[in-house]
Amino acid sequence: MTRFVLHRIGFYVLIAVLLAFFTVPLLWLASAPFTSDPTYKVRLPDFTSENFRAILDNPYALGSLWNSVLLAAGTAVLVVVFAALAAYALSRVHLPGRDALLYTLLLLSSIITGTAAMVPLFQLAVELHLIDSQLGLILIMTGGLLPAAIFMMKDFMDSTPKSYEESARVFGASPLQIVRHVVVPLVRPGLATIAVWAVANVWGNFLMPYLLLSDVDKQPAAVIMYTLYTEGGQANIKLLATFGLLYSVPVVLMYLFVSKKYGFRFHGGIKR
Amino acid sequence: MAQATLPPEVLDDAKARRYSADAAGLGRLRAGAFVAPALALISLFLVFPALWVLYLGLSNYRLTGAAAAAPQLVGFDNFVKALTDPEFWNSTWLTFEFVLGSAVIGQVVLGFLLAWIMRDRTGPLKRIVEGLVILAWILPSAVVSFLWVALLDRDDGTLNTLLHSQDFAPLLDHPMLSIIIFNIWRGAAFSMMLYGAALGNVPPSHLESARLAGASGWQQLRDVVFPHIRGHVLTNLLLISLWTFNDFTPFLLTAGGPDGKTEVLAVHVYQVALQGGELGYGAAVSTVILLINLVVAVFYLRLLRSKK
Amino acid sequence: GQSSDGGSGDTIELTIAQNSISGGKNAAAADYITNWVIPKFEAAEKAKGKNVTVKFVPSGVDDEQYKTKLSLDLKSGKGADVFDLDGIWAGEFAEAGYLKPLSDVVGADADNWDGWAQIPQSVQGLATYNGKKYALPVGTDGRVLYFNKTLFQKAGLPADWQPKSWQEILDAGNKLKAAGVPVPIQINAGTAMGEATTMQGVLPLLAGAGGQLQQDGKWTGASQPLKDALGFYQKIYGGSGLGDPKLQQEAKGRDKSFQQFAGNEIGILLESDYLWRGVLNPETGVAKMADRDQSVGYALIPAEEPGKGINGQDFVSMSGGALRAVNPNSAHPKEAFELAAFTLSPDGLKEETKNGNVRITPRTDVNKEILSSEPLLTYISDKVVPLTAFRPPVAAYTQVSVALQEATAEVVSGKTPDQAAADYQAKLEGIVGGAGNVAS
Amino acid sequence: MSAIELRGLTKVYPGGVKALDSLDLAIPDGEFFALLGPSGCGKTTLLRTIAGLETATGGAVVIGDRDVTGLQPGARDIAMVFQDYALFPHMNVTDNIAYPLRIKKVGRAARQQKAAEVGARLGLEQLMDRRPGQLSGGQQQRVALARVMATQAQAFLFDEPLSNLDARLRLEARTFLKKLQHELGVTTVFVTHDQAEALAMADRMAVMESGHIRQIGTPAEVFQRPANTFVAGFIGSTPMNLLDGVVRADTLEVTGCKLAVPQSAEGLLHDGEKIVYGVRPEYNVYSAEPVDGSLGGNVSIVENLGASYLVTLDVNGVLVQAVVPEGHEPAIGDEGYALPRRDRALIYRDGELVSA
Amino acid sequence: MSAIELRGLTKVYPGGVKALDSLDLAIPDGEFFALLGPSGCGKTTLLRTIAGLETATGGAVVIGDRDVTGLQPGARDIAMVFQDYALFPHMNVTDNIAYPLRIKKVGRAARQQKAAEVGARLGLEQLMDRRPGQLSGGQQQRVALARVMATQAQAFLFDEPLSNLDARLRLEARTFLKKLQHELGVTTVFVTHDQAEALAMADRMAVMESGHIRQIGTPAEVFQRPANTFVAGFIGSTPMNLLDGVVRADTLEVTGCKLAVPQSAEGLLHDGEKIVYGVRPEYNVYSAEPVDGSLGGNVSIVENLGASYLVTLDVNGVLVQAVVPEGHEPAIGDEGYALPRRDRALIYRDGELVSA
Ligand SMILES: Nc1ncnc2c1ncn2[C@@H]1O[C@H](COP(=O)(O)OP(=O)(O)OP(=O)(O)O)[C@@H](O)[C@H]1O
Ligand SMILES: Nc1ncnc2c1ncn2[C@@H]1O[C@H](COP(=O)(O)OP(=O)(O)OP(=O)(O)O)[C@@H](O)[C@H]1O
Ligand SMILES: [Mg+2]
Ligand SMILES: [Mg+2]
Repeated sequence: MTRFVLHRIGFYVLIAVLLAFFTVPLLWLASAPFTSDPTYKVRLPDFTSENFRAILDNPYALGSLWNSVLLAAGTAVLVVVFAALAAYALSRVHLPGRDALLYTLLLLSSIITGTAAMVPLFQLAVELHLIDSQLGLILIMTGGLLPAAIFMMKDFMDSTPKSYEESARVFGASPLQIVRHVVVPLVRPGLATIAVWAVANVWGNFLMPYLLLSDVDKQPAAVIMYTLYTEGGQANIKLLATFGLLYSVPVVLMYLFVSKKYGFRFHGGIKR
Repeated sequence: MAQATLPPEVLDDAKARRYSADAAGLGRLRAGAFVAPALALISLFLVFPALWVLYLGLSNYRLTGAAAAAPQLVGFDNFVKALTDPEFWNSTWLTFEFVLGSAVIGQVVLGFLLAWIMRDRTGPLKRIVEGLVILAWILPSAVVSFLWVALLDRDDGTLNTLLHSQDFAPLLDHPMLSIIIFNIWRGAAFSMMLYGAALGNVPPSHLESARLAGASGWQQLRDVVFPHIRGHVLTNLLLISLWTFNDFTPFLLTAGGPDGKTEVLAVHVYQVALQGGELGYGAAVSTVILLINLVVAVFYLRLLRSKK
Repeated sequence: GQSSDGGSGDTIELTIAQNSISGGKNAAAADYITNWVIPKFEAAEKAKGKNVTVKFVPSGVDDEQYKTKLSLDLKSGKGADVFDLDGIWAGEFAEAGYLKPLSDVVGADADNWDGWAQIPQSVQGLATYNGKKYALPVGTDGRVLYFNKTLFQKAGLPADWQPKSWQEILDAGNKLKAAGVPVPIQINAGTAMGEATTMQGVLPLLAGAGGQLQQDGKWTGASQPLKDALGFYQKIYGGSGLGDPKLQQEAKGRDKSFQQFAGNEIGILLESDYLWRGVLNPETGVAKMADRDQSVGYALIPAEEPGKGINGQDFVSMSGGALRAVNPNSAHPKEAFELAAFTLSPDGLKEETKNGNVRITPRTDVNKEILSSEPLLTYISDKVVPLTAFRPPVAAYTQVSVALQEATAEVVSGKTPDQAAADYQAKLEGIVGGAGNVAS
Repeated sequence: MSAIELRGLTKVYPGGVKALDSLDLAIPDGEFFALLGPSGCGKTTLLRTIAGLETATGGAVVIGDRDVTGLQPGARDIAMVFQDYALFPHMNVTDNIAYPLRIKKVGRAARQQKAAEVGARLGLEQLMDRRPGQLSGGQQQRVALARVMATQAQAFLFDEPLSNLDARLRLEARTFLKKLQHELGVTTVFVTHDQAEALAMADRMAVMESGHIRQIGTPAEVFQRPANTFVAGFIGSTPMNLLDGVVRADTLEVTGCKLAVPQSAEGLLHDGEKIVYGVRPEYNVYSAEPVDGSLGGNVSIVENLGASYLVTLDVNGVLVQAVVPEGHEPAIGDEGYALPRRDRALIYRDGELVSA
Repeated sequence: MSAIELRGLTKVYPGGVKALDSLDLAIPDGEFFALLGPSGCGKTTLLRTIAGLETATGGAVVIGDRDVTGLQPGARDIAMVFQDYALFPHMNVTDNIAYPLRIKKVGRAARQQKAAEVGARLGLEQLMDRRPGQLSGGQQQRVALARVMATQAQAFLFDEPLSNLDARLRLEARTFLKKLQHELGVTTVFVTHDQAEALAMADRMAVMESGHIRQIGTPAEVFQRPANTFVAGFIGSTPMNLLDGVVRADTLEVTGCKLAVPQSAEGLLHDGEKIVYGVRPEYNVYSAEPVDGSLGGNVSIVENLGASYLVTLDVNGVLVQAVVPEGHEPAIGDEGYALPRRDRALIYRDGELVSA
C-alpha cells in the first residue's frame, strides 16, 4: 500500500514539474501586454489597456491578422484537401515506387524550407506572375507542406478499415462520393490534426510572405510583427508583447475549437 | 491456406484489368487523378525549386555584386569550400547535438513520457497538460522567442527570479543546452500526439499479461510497448529529425551566438545566404544538409524496419 | 512594381519604397511620404499638366531582409520606381546591375539637379561609385562618444569631457569603475551586435589607429592599426572590468546597452546620433531618458594618440547614410527622378524633420535651419562630418564586416589581438579571393 | 430477384494464392444458399467476386440474365452485408439505411420515408437517431440488414453476418434472418464457418475446401451423407467418428472391433481393402453392457450437451464419441460400448463416400 | 493450486457503472469453474478483479490462504489467458512461453528447457521458432495455454479463450482444454458467453446478470432446473419456451391450451395465479396428431440441427419450439402438437422457479 502511495506522490511531482516546464515560459505573454512599461521581466501587471490601444492605432495590425487568417486557412484547406486525396489514393492503390517517392519528397521538402530556396521560389513566383498574390503564396506554401502532410495522412488512411468503402461501393457510390461520404468523416480527426499543423506552420512563416508580398495590405501578421522594431533594430516591447498576444490568440482559439470538435489526436478511426 | 501458384500470365488476363480491385474502385487512373493536384503543386513549388537549389549549389551565385549579374558554374568548389571550412564542421557538429539532444532524445523521450503518463487518463488534468504542451507547439516562433528570452534573460529573466540567482545567463554560458531545452519545449507536442495515438494501438491485454507475469514498468515498455510502436517511432523520428535539422528558430533566440556556439546548419545557411548574400554557397550547404538527412532517414529505416 | 500604362500615356503610376512603415519602423519617414510627398508631388505634376499617381510601398524589417527583397525584386526587373537603400550597398548593387548611373537612367536632369550644390562632397561620395553618381543621398550620420554626466560627476570627471587619446578613455573608465559604475565603457564587440560592432566599434578604432579597411585597391589584413584596435578591446574586455564581456555575446545585447545607458549603468558609450535622437528620445525612444539633454554628454572619438588617426587626424568618426535611387527598370525614369528629388527638396526635408524628427539631411541649406535647435546634431554636422570616414561600398564588405566582428569576439573571449588579427587576415583572404588582394 | 450462376470462376490473388479454382455453381432464384468451409477456403473471396469487389481472374458471373463479370460492383444490383457490418460510424441509423438510396439520388424525404419503413419492419423504430456506436451487436446487425433491404437488390450476399454476435443473440438472429429471407424471397448467398448455422438456415449449401466445392446439397443430404471425409469431418455439431478399418469378408475390423458393414456400402466392398468407417456420435448407440458389433472401451471424457451427453470412449487408443441421452451418462473410467446404427454409418474409400 | 474465495466483491468503474455488486463466490481447489452471462454482465470485470488488473471498490479476494486484495497482479501468483491470447507478436513461440520465467529471472537455459517441455506437452514441438503471426488460431490458443502452464501459478483465469476460434476448432479446443485442466488439477475460472461451452466443460458454473450471480451449480443442475427465467432463457442451445399462463384448478391455461401441472410444481400453485410455464424444446414431444394436454398450432419454421430438427409452432400467435428427431420433421404450414414432458417442465412465479 505504501508503494502505491509513493507511486501516486511520484506521479504528481512529475506532473507538477512538467506543468511548470510548460507554463513558466508562457508567463511573460500573460503579463507583459497588460503592463504599462513592459521589459523582459515578468511582473505582476497593472492591467493597462493602453498597449492594446496603441497596437490598434497601428494601421496594419488588425488587417495583418486577417491576412494571416486568410493565408493560413487557404493553405490549410489546400493542404488538407490535396493531401487527403493523395494520401487516400496512395494508401489504397499500390502505385509503383510509392514509398520511395514519399521519402524523396519528404527529404526535398526539407530543403525548400531552408533559406537557400528563396531565390528559386521568388523567381518562380515572378515567372508565374504570383508575386504580390496571396493565392500564389498559398500555393507555394502548400507545395512545401504537402509531402509531410501526405506522409502523416497516409498513416491515418492506412488505419481505417476498408469495408466501409467497399460497402459504399457495392451500393454504387463513385470514388469521389466514397471519399466525401465515408473516408473524410472517418479520418476527420486526422484532417484536423494536419490542418492545425499547417496553420501553425503558415502562421509563423515570415520570410516567404515578406519576399512574395510587397503590398503591405496583403502581408500577414508575421511580417507586421517585424515592423514593430525601431530603425536601429530595437524591439518595441510594449507593442511586440501586445501584438504577440493578439497574434497568438487566433491559433489558440483554433486549437481549442478543433480539439473540442474533433478531438485533436493522431489516427482517426472512430472507435466502434 | 495457400493454394497452387499459377504462372503470372494469368494475372494479366484482360478481364482482370477491366476495372480496379482496390477498396474504393479507384484504379490507377483515378488514383493518379487524386494524386495529381498534390503532385502538380509539389512538382512546381517543391521539386522544381529544390532541384534549382541543387543547381545553385554548383554556382557562385550571389545576391548582389558582379556574381549576381553573371553567375558562373564552379562545379564542386562550394562543396570543397564547405568541407574545408571549420565553421561548417562546427555547425554540422552543433546540428547533430541539436537534433540528437532536442529531437531524438528530448522530444521523443518527453513526448513519449507525456503520452505514457496520460495514456489512460481523462478529465481536466489531461486536457490542461496536453493543452499547454500543444500551446508551446502552435505559438508562432516570433512570439515564442520573446518568451524564452524573457525566461532566460541574464538580468531580469524569470529563471533568475525563480532561482534567486544573479547574472545566471544560460543563453551565454550554456547556449547549446538552452536551445536544446527550448526546442524540446517547443516540439514535444508532436511526439506526444503521435505516441498518444500509437499507445492507443497497443492491445491492453498485452500489457496486462506482462503485468500478470510480474513485469515492471520498464519491462513492460521494453517487451510490449516498444515492439508495438516501432513504426510510429520511425515516422516520428524521421519527421522531427528532418524538421529539427531545418529549424531556424534558435536564431531568434541566440542569433547563432555567442561566437557561433549555436550556429546550427539552418542558421549557418541563413547567415551565409541571407546575411552574407552567398547564395551559391548556401545552396551547397543546403544540399549537404539534404544528403545528411538522407543518410539519417536510411539509418532509421534500417534500424527500425530491419528487425521486422 | 513599375508603372504599367504602356502607350496610353494618360496616367503615370509611380511607386516609392522604403524600409519604413507607419506605426512601426521609421514611422515618421513613412508618414512623410504618404502625407506630404505624395499629395504635394501629385499636385505639382498636375500643375505641370501630368497625371501622376504615386504609391508608397512600406516595409519594416531588418536591413538584410530589406536588401534581400530589394535584390530579388531588382534582379527580376521589378521593384519600386524609387527606392531607398543603404549607401554601403551602392557598389554591389551597381556591380550586379541593379543600379545604373543616374545620368544613364534619367539623363541630363540628374546632373542638373539644383540640390547637388547644397550637398557636401563627402556626402555626395556616399552615392558615388567608380566616379559616377548612382543615387541621391538621403542624409548622413556620425558617431561620437556619449557619456553619462551624472556618473561622471560621481567619478569626479568633468561634464565637458573630451578625451584626446585612447588612454584617456581608459583612465576615465577606471575612475568610473572606482566610483562603482557597473559598466564604465561600452564599445560594441562580437557578432551578436552585427554591423553595430563594425560601425560603432572596430572601424572608428581602426581609423583612430590610422588604419583603413581598403587602401589602394587592396584590403588591409593583420595590420598594426588593426592590432591596436583589437588591443584596445582587450584592454576593456580582457579582465580589466571596464566593460561587460558577456553583454557583447547576448543576442539582444545592443538593446540592453541602450537600456543600461538610459538606466545610468553605463558610463561611456560609442554610438551614432541615432542613440540621441531615437533611442533616448524623451518622447518616442525605446529607452527614454527624460533628462537626456541635461545628463548625456558627448565627445569626439579621439585617435589612438593625437595625430595618429587617418590622414593624421586627432579625432575620427565613421558615417553612413541612405540613398534614394531610381530603378533602372522604371518605365518613367524622369518622373521617378523628379519624385526622388522632390522628397529631398528643402521644403520636403523641413517637413520631414519637423516635430522632433530631426536628422542630418544631405543639404547644408536645410541643415543650417533645422539643426539649430539640436545641439548634438549641429555638433555632428559641424564637427564630426568634416573628419568622418566611410565604409568601402563594395560587395565583399558585408562579409569583411562579419570577419571583423568575429575578430573582436575572439578578443572578448580571451584570444590575443595578434591571434585575432591573424585569423581575420586568413578569413579576409578567403572572402576577397586570395592573398593577392590583401596587404598586411 | 434473380438466379446467380458462376461459370469456371477462378480467382488468383496477386501473391499467387489461387483462392477459387474454376468453380461452377448455380443458385436458383429465391434460394437461401449457404457457403460453408474452414477458414481460408475461399468463401469470402467467392462472395466478393460475385459482388465485384474482387476481379475474377477467369470465368464468368451471371446474375439474372446479365453477365456482370466486367461490371463495377455498383452496377451489379446486389447488396452485401459485411462481417463487421460496415455501418458508417458517423451516420445515424436512418442515414445508414438510407445511404444506398442517397447514392441512387432518391430525394431526401423519400429516403427518410423508406428508411423508416424498413427500420420499422426490423424493429428499429426506437433507434433511428442513434449512431452505430450506441447500438448493441444484435441491433447493429439489424441495421445492416435494413440497409441491404432498402436497396431492393436482385440478390443479397452475407459474409458471416452472425459471427460477431454473442451466442445467445446468434441463435435469435438465425431464426429472424431465415424468416425474413423467406418473406422477401430474394436470392441470398450466406457465408459461414459454423456448420450448425448453415444446417439450420440454408435451403441448400455448399461445403468448400481450398477453392473447390466439395459437396452441394440440402442440409439433410450433407449431414447424413457427406460425400467425403472432409465434409464428414466438417459437418455436425460434434465431429463424425472417422475410424480406420479393414474389410474382412462380410465384416469390418475397426480398431480391434468387429463391425457390421453399413447398409449403404453393402456389396460394394472388397475383402481386405482399407477403408474409413464413419459414424456420427448421434448415431452411435451407447450401452454400458457389451453388445455385439459395437466399439468397446473406457470412458475418458463426458461433456454435457444439455439434454444429452457426449461420451468419449478410448477404444484401444482411438477416441470414439457417442451421444447419450441424459440420465444414462456414464462416469469417467466406466466401461462402455458404442453400437453404430447400420442405416447411418458410412464407408469412405480414399476419402470418398462408398455408395450405390 | 489453491481455492479462490471472493467476499462481498464490489467494483464500480469511474464512470459510475457498478460492474460487480457485493458478490460472494467460493471456488474449491482444483475446480474447473465457468462464468457465464450475457455481454456486459461483468464476467470480465470479475476475472480482472481476481487478477488484480482492476482494483476492487469493496470486498476481498482470497487466493489459497492469502488475502491478495491489495497486491499487485504480478504478486498474486495467478495466470491468465486473454480473449485475444495477448501473444507478443515480436517473440517466437519459445520466447512467448518463457516470458513469465524471464520476468521471474529464471536463467536462459532453464527457461528454454521449460518452454520446450510445456510446448511438447501441447503438441507445439514443430512450431517453437515461429512467430504468433505465422500460427493458426488454434495453435495460438495453445501457445497462450502453454505460457500460462509455464508459470505454475496457483490458479488459471481464462477470458473467453475459445471465442476467437472458428466453430470447428472451438469444439476440438473444448475437449482439449477440459482434458488438460483435469490432468493439471489447477483451479481454473473460465469466462464464456457460450452456454454450450460452459455446460460442456465446467465442473460447476455461475450464471451472471448485471453484476450479480443468478445461479451457481453443476451444468446439469443449471440446465435442468434453472433457478429463474433469466437463467432458463439463457441456458440451452435452443432457448427454453417460456410461456405466460394462468393456473386453472388442477390444470394450466397456457396460450389457449390446457396443460398439466409439471411434477416439480405439483401442489405448490394457487388457483387463478399467473405463472410462466417453461419447457425446453428438447422436452417437448412433437406429434402431427392432436394430443391431450399439448400445445397445438401451425409449423412456421423448421431448422436442421443435424440429427434432429427444431420446429417452431405458431400457437395462437405465440411461438413454441420443439425438437423433432430426423425423419419425423414436418413441413412448414403443417399442423403440429408439442406435448411437454411433465417431469421436465417448470413453473416460474415472479421469475423464480417454483419448486419444493
Ligand atoms: N487480398 C488478398 N491477397 C492475397 N491473398 C488473399 C487475399 N485475401 C485472401 N487471400 C487468401 O485467399 C485464400 C482465401 O481467403 P478467404 O478470405 O476467401 O477465406 P475465407 O474462407 O473467407 O476464410 P475465413 O473463414 O477465415 O474468413 C486464403 O488463403 C487467403 O490467405
Ligand atoms: N473500463 C471501464 N470503464 C467503465 N465501465 C466499464 C469498463 N469496463 C467495463 N465497463 C462496464 O462494466 C460492465 C461489465 O463489463 P464487463 O467487460 O465485465 O462485461 P463482460 O461480461 O465481460 O461482457 P462481454 O461478454 O461483452 O465481454 C459493462 O456495463 C461495461 O460497460
Ligand atoms: Mg472470410
Ligand atoms: Mg468480457
